[in-house]
Amino acid sequence: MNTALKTTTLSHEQKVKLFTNLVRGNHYDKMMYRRMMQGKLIGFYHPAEGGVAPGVGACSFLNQDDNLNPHHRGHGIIHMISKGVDVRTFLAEHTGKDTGCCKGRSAWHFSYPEHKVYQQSGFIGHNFAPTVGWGWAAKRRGKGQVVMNCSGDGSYGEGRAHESLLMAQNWKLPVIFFCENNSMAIFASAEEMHPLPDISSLAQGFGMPAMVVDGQDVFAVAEAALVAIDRARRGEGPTFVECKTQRFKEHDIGTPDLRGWEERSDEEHQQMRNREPVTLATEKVLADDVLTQLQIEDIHEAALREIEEVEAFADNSEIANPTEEELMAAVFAD
Amino acid sequence: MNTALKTTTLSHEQKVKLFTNLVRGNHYDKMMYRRMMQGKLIGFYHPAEGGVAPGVGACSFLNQDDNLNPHHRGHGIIHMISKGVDVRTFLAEHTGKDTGCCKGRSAWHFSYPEHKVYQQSGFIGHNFAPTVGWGWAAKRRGKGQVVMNCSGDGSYGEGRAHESLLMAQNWKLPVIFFCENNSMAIFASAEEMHPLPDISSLAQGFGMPAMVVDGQDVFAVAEAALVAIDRARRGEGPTFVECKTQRFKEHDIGTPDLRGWEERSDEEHQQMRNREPVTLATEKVLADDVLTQLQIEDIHEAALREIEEVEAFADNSEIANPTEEELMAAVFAD
Amino acid sequence: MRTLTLIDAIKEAYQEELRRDDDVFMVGQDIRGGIFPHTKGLVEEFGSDRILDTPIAESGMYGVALGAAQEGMRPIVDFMFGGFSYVTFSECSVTTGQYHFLHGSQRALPITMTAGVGTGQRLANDHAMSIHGTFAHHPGIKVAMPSTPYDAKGMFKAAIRDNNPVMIPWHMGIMMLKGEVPEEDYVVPLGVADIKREGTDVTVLANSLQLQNALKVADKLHGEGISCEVIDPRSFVPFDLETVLRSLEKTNRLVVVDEDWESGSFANTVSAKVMEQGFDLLDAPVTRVTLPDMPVPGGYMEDYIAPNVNKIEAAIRSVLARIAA
Amino acid sequence: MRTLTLIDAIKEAYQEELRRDDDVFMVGQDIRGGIFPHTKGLVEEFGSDRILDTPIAESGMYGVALGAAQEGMRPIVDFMFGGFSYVTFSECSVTTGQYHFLHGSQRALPITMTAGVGTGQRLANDHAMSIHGTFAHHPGIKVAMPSTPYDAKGMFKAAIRDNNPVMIPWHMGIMMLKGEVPEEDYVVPLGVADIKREGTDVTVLANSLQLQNALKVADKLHGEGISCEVIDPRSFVPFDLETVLRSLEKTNRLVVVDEDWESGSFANTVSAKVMEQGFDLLDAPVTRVTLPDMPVPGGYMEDYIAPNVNKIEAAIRSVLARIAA
Ligand SMILES: Cc1ncc(C[n+]2csc(CCOP(=O)(O)OP(=O)(O)O)c2C)c(N)n1
Ligand SMILES: Cc1ncc(C[n+]2csc(CCOP(=O)(O)OP(=O)(O)O)c2C)c(N)n1
Ligand SMILES: [Mg+2]
Ligand SMILES: [Mg+2]
Repeated sequence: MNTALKTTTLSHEQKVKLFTNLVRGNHYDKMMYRRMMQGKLIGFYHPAEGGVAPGVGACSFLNQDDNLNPHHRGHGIIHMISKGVDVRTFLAEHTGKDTGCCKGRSAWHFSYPEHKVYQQSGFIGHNFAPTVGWGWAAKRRGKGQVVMNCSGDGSYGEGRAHESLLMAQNWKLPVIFFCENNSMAIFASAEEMHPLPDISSLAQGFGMPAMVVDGQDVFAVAEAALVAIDRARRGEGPTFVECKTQRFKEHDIGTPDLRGWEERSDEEHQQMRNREPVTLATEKVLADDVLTQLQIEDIHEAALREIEEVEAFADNSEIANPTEEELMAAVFAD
Repeated sequence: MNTALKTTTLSHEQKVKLFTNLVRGNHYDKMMYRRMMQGKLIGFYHPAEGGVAPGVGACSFLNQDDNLNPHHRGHGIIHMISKGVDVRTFLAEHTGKDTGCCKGRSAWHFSYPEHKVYQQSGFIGHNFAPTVGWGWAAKRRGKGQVVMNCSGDGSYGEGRAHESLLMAQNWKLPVIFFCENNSMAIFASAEEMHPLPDISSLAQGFGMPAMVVDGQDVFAVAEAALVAIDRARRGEGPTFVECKTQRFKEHDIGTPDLRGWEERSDEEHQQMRNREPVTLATEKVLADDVLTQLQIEDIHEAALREIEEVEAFADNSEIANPTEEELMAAVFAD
Repeated sequence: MRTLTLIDAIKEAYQEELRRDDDVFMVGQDIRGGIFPHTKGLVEEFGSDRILDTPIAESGMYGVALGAAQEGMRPIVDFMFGGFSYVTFSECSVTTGQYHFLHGSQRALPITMTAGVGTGQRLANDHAMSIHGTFAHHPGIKVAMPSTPYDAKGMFKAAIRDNNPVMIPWHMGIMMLKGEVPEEDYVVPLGVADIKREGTDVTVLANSLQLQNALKVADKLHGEGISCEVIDPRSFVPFDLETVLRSLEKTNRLVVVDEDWESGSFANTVSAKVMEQGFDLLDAPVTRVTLPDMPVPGGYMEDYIAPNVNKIEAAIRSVLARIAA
Repeated sequence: MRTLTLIDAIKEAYQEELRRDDDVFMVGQDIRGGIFPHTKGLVEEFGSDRILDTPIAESGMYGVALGAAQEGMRPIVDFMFGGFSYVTFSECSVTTGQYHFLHGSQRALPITMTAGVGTGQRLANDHAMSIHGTFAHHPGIKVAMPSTPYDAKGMFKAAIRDNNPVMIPWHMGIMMLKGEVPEEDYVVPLGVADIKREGTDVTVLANSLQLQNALKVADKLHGEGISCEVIDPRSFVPFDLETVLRSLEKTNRLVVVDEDWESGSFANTVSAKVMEQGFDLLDAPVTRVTLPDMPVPGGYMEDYIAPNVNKIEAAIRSVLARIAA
């Protein structure tokens, strides 16, 4: 961690919130995986298992009027629920229903403008450009809003990342470049695709402060995120936060689980799973007397109930079925 | 200068060559300016005055089979003549003649594939992408060819620069990122557009070695270039060389000479002119007994004679006048 | 009435809209200093927060607009030359065009994009090409281009007030064209073609520099007793086909002049639509005057491959030579 | 004869060309592992110097191809999904298309570009859109798309051997289509349309997935005594208009099916060219079946806005309903 940056200590409530969101996020991801395998989701799904802690840490303490660009992994669900978005309309969307947040028009895009979650496209790296605009708008409004910009190690290959880092640092925008480095981009290992061990080395080129944290430890992630958020809110400019995390599953359901062109080994999987984020967090909250075993069980149960309801909403909605004329009328706003 | 990098000492012949090319380049630039004002050039011209030393230092010791991307300032002429390109067909091109290197089809584009000078387009930053391909081809061929990639401070705003730095460093390509930092991009000052004093700070983000040199001193530039060229030839990978230089004139002929939106002051101009590169080099070759006053005068005269011939060639050629059918037939190769 | 050049009419539209609505702002490169006169001096009145220069980084620059528009502001993006928009094409075309529709029509993107386009400066392809056809091909973005100073002020104001992304380039060849421009506030709605000259023998559809050329030809042919109706589409998306079809009821002959490459051009779209919806009106094939399918050359060659009065006249004569069915 | 899927036929073309010519190589993202089957396993035979994976950085990735082509090599660039080419559009379209011509035809750029395109996966606009129309609009690049496994092998080989840049996407909807593919070396020349089914009543021009749909409709209508001539343009640039005009001499009716947005589509280019050069052959207006001008929706909606057998059949019936002039 960059020594020039302050640190923060998490309160009890904050820890409980983080743990709860972690458990929720993890169950949501498993639900998505299951539904995809059941043929109940449209398009593709990029499972987040093993990499759920960064999104929770980044987003659990954002305000509703902060901007969020969720990572595509987990299709943004972990980030969004942590920020307080009710994602039932996103599941409905992903199921092709007329109650979907995009009216069933895009399947896997989400859209929650009232939470400042916009999403642009499925182009990797296209999160960066509008981030500059959000940051610039936030700065002009001067209300202390921040921009949480989450994306993967691979996305930093895009020149767009550079342009966004440049402008954010030039104008001291309240943007957090939150890199969820799972060391993989489809089949490509970060080691092969980036010349230095840390993606956050890029921040040096612009004189932007950077932190590297253990992305499997949701509490460590949140501490770093809070430091960065705090800097941004106070008008001190952007921070780069890099979380070293993991991807337990294949890139998206249906693609093989390769590194380069060879299967990732059982040993690699075993090693990854030794640092499963929910397990780590559970050990920690128990050891630190933050939660009891019973409370933990309640949290899991509540999460599963929540998800059941979300699924019921999606399943009970109708398949979106507009006419071509209705669709044509929706291309332009009045 | 990065202390990890070796240094080099210039021979007498090298110094003479540099001085000669500097004088030639400077006269060529003035000729272009004059011709544009005379209505004898097509399109636009971006005068190089005050910034002629970097191109000379970068290119005077390249081999014919090294790749060169010349900077657009001075329309690449200084770079090309330093590399040994006979630019008479470029002047003819710029005059719209059928003897032009592009058959009169592009006015201000140059094209010397036999010297590995290709040029792509008038898009700033579009020098970067193909550079990766040249470097990659050079590496695959393994003959020690290098790629000299010259462009301005402003061009490093483009995300394309980042992608090229990334791949060059990943693959240890023999590319020299040669930045001619005149602290201006049209009206924009580098100070405002880049968050750190040196553009070469970007290289740190990738772990690429970098040097910063006095771009008004052609000998200092050449020493740095030679170190970088040497590293590249030996397969040690890319180097970033930043030259601090000047632009005495307006961005291109016809645009006002502003910084931001205000006229650059007389003081600024005066200060710049105190470090006029030909004057500095002349003082140096005299002080170091490299050349006598008489020899210097001969060099000037030879340069002027050369330019007269180049102009005569352009002026005596015919205006290119193909039919539309002939042009259509030239769109695709067989 | 007072006359202004086309480029100054555009500037007046900016000024009035910047004054009217604090959410309107401009972003581009070197717009404070003013590479082209339409932005010159604006920074003095509106400050460098609202006349914003960025590094040479088109994605980030466009991102300022895209992000700010999602935040409810009304950015005007100046790409300088039209071709530079292609440097961030995936953003300014695809993701911008799809945003409103694909995300459930929850939030519109009121972004105005502009740039100088067109032949006449001999700057070669990347600095000379047209972009209206390409933008018109990608849905979700309105596309328009003014042909007169009057239209320029009114259409730019319409674009800035439109809740949708609008690409509205201006043609460098008529930048200094003078014409009457009211000092009052007015808007020329997007999607409405304009009959710039009435006539009965042949309809000529043309825009910007080529509209001006078409009007010259119409003048000349008038002397020979040939009556040309000259229509300016003004906007390509939405396109006012009705006005063209109505004109064809009278003339039964159509020439489309379009300074863009032939393949995939707006001219072809018009031809195909007229084919489908006005087949029985036609006494001659819709005839097109476009750029040939070659990169736009710089140098002298530009002059003779671009549409011009001679080519327009020849096309008109060729459709008139057809015997009516 | 042996049958292969379309995607395996493409792979065989790569294999044979990679073996034949050491200057041929591939560059893309995750092509070693093989996101799509056409590159799977190639790295084992050809090594990761010739099957080159890059970071997610389309400009740099394309730059490998562009620079290497200038150096005399013959790169194949895989953009994965067609829309990703737009991320580096200024390079892969404008500067690539202009290079040879604008620089005096001194050096050709033998670059083959490919990507999966098209509807059918419900992945929404940026992962589903067609790109052939846009590339065809920008001069200097050949554009083609195979409709059968046989054509796929032959056309990809032609593209790789062509000295010009060629954009040759393949449609995800027919990726697994099986057909006979010779084991020998053969080439299907670019610029030659193919009559996939002969007929006398109406000409249907269609490509890739839509060609397959058109053939189904032709089969069905055959039962009713309606004889469709189904032509596959195979390449859009250069386009073999002659074959279409020759067919029209027989049928006098044309339906163009094009899985692309209506405005600025290749379908419109065909319609406009036929209008100009085959006006007197037409007994009915050239009728088009395209995507409506909206971002391609994901989800179930994709299914009913895309061209399909019903829409093709309806278009054919509508042109047949026209009484001959
Ligand atoms: C412009 C673009 N190029 C390539 C892709 C294909 N693609 C989808 S996800 C992905 C990997 C992203 O890696 P990373 O950013 O590390 O996120 P992760 O999936 O590892 O969480 C790639 C290459 C894309 N969607 N867009
Ligand atoms: C993609 C693109 N954006 C903008 C421009 C306009 N433009 C031409 S030269 C220039 C400034 C370049 O500055 P720099 O790289 O520092 O070189 P200098 O001209 O100062 O030598 C700009 C912005 C362009 N040609 N291409
Ligand atoms: Mg990753
Ligand atoms: Mg500069």
